[in-house]
Amino acid sequence: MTTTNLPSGPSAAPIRSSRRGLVPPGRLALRRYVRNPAAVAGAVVLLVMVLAVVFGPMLSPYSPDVGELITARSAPSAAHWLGTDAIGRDQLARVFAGGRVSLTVGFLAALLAVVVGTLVGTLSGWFGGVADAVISRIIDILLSVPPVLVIIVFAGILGPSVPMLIIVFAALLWPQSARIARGVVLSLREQEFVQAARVLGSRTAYIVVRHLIPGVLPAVVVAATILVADAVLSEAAVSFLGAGVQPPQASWGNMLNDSKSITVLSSMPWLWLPPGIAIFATVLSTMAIGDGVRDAIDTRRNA
Amino acid sequence: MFLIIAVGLFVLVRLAPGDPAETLVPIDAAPGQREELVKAAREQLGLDKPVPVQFVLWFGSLLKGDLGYSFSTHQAVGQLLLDRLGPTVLLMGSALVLGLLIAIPVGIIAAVRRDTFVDAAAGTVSVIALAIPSFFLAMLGIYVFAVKLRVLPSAGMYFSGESDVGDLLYHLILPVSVLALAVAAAFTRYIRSGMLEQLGQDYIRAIVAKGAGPFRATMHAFRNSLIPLVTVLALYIPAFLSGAVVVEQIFSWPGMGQMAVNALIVRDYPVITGFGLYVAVLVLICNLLADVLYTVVDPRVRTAR
Amino acid sequence: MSELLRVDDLKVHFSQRGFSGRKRVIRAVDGVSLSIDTNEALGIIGESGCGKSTTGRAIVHLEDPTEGRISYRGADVTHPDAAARRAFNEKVQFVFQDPMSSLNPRMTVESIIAEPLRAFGAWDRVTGPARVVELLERVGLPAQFASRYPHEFSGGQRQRIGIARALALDPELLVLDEPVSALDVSVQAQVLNLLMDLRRQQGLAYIMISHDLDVIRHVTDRIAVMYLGVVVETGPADEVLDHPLHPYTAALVSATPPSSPDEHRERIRLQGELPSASNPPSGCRFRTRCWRATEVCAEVVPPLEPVGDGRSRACHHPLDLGMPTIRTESAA
Amino acid sequence: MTAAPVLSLEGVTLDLKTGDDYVRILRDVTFDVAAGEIIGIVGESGSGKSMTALSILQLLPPKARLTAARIGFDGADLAGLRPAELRKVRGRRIGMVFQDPMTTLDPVVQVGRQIDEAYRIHHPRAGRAEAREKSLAMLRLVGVPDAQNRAKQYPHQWSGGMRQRAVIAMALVNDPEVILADEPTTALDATIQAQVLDALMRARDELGVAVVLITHDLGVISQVASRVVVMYAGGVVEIAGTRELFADSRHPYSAALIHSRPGAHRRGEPLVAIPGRPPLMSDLPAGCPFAPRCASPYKSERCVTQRPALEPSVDGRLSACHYRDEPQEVIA
Repeated sequence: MTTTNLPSGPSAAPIRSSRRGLVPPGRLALRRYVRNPAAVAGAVVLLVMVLAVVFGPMLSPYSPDVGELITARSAPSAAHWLGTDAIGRDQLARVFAGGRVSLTVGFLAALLAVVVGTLVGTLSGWFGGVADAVISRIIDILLSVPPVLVIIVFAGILGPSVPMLIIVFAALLWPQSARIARGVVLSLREQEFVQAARVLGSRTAYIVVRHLIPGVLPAVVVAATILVADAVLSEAAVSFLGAGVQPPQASWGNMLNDSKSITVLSSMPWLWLPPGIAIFATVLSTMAIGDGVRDAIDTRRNA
Repeated sequence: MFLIIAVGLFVLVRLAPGDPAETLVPIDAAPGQREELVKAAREQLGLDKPVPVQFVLWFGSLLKGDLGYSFSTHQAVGQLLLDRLGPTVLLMGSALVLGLLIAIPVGIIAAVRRDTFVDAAAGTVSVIALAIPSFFLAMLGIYVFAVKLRVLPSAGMYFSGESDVGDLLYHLILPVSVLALAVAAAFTRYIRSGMLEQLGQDYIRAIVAKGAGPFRATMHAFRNSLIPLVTVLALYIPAFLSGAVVVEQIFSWPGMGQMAVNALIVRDYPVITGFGLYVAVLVLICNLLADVLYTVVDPRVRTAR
Repeated sequence: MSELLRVDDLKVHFSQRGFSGRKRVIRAVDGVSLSIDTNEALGIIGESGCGKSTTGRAIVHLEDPTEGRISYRGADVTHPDAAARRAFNEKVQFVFQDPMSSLNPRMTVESIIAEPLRAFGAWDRVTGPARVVELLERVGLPAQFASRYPHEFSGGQRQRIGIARALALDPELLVLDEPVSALDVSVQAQVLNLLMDLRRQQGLAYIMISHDLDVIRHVTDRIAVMYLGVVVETGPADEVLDHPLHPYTAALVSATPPSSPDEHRERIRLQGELPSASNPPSGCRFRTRCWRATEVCAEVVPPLEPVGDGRSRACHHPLDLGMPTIRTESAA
Repeated sequence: MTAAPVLSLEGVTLDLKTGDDYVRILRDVTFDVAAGEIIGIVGESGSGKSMTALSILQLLPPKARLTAARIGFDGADLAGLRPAELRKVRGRRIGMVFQDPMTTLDPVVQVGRQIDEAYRIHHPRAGRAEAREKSLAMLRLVGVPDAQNRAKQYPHQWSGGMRQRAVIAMALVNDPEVILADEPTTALDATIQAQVLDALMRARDELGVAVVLITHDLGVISQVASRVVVMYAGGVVEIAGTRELFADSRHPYSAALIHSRPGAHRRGEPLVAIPGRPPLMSDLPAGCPFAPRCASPYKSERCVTQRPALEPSVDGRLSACHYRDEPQEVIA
């Protein structure tokens, strides 16, 4: 055994200090998260985004779908903070409305994927055997299937629709969370405290509630943030390609699609910069939250 | 596996709304003739036969490389795919190579100089690059370099119809840069974390204890970190294709992505189906490739008793 | 003393897929018979891969026996249903090797020690905490530790928490899997003293699994020496270690460093390595490394035969009883 | 010591950054290594014994601050060397053997090549054949059978004991003056440990290399080392000949350590347990670091207030105890 600060062996107790005396691990993790500026900024930005798309349309005097041709293509002004588009719709109202769709698709797809993935991954890891081998193989293959291309094929044949987006994203994203959950369960299953629980006479339900879920949850939260980022980006991409949310309904992706002509691109940046920045900010802040959570629950770090 | 995908695609096409025979016949055909024409088209497409027979016919021709004809351009789909493959491979290949050429040294340096300014900068840039949608980045690129600075073309492969290599390279710069940035961002992170894991291993300390310099130790770590990397790389290719599709669309690059999106807009089923098959085959090949590469690169697997 | 637990011809085989994807059967335990009486301390000793831990884990049903029979106070408990298993665990508890991994880092010491009480409905808000404190004190830890988390303790303290947890249900038998091998020498002594006290004071029986001859000899009465999934020799601890009958036991004793520079051990150096448990040698499993092996060793499996004085050995060519392995010289 | 020291540490002090603060991990570590001797460094986890070895070759974590007075080697001070000069000592004149043979070899490079590499780093003009010849010679010296063919295998095809021999061969291939062996047998079974210790002793006998053997196992020390450095809480508490140390140690910690081993007692006797646990390096007591756990009858106020230095006793033995001249009795 050495005196390194590395986790060198089972008997090497982590550094303790009186400050950390009786703090439960959960609160320690929260403390570490709050001390991470990028993660806090991410949480704030995402919160602002969500509040904006939820309440923004209520506060905005304009309809996102109806425009006045007289004011079409006007630059940002006091009346229209982000200007108007080719048929005179208020761009700010459209950014809010588009955000509702984009975030709904992103969060719903990610939620569905996390729930399914965690369940499948946990069961697969816990029970093992042939089913686990088959599921792992399916996970491996699905992980390399690009959602955007599948949507193009589906939309090309069946026609684009929002529910289809959510279902296809969820169907292709769940393996990510399944793989993570499975990995955690596999390592937990080897942990002696889970084995000990069985010898101590604990029933399976108790083991799952007390040992398994608290162990899997943090990793799943991290996985969920990655999935949200993935789903938001994918939705934007397919809507941009015209295979996702269809006009006149706004989404950040199809708003960019409307603006890819060289005239709009060169002379009306207010039409494409805001939705682009909105996607970017959402994804970046989600990733920052994920990184923050991951670092906060990483018990190997002493901070 | 391939059969399952083929069946799935076939079912999907059958589920599609609308009758392909109807769409084949011009709407403005005379009312009396129209039914005749639709019937003829249906026979021609084999749609009057029972569904299983249709599948067998379809699958048979599929195996012969016959994917049917495009509704809109009436070209053979197989030929169309082949024609479009070249530009896409060129775009993806150059971006992949360029991206890795950036990612490998940057990832290694970030790992070796952990927690320094270089590491932090590389990390920040790659997170930003991962969070920014490629089409938005492409639009920014066009806005800055084509519209404002007027130094790069905004679309296409050539100015004229001529195949001039210099001109081609000139047109490649923007789309390849956009794609390569995404590759570089993703792989810088992979390489950095792989290198960090290896650099923390005992054998690295042992190599330093032998008297090796930092370069030699780094090379040992890099060789070991390559093992998971090759499989990740193989599995990354399909995902990368979707990035290419988006970029092709915005730069009017005459590749498969542009073809697929155009087909999507006009509901050109045979082309979409052909594209779907192509994607499925790509996914399968890449998975197989990942397995094979893994056994080739890792002596622990290669020499297993 | 009466017989508490009995293991007859226990086999635990695992199937494992190698790198090449081919399936192999690992015969981790391949025909082990043991018995332990009330208040007895039995040691199982052997090197890694000999199946000693798997034997202990199979006894508490952490592994599923492939063949054989385990009986507790005469009743068959080889393949218990859930209820029978819980009833068995109430009487037979297990202590793990790694005191870090065997305690859930997210639980307080109180909830860790309370887990078996909760499992058996013996927990209530009033008497529960008092019981936890009593258990902590029994293993020599102060009461205020109850509200803390495992990461705040040293290895030895954690191992004592693990023992307190195992004692919560007042078991009759403890199976201890390398309970001190992760601990420093000075701390190891604390835990070993505790185990000896518990046995004296509470009439506990235990099976101690260890690779450390000195530890086993110190705290157990009787030992079983295992090699490659089988027991090669059993008998009273001192006798077996001072006068081994099986060549493997002798080699093991010889390879163990002496406790002082004045002690010299018979120099027996085994050649080669432990054969694979998926493809053990025919006949006697030790023959490939044994200097006394002859043809018969390759052909006939030597049975574990009693030879009097409570000793048994499984060898065609046992060593003489009179052969000491350790002699002490006075400092020159 | 009659022979001149090949390596001498004088006041080696090491600070490691943990979190925001530097913590002193080694305090004034001082000892000599004589040519061709096997010297043991013994201590529990956290005592600083491994860090001492790593300090000699400066294989330290990135945020370590070495403030050594001097690490004397062949007229030079290793602590003051530039990296390029240090590399000429590492592996060439001072070899290193690590604890875990399963992880110290590069898994994707053939074993033989890794030993060749060690040679070729320091002999850039040597051809492949010459390097391989040296490697094979060393592999044979440490007792690897069929070295020629086995050198072409990858580490995963070698067992733990064999790998450790390969690591030793790698440390020996440049004919160094000193080998630092950091717990070289801790990860190995007893019978394999004996083989590896034999290999180290053969290297000493045939090549005349001095071995610094770091271990927590007093048994190993008593078997192979001629002198022992006892470490506690980052400092040296006693340096003595092995026999003297075991027979009559001059520091209560060494005495307690020796007597806490089960092998030093009769079966079933209570062992000498050192109460409590080693202090945190970030929070060392002001006086003797061992004072809070010390059971010596001589312990006094002075032990709590004043830190004893490593000084000779009346009979010339080095001990860091205020009462080094009193007989050390061990109280159970």
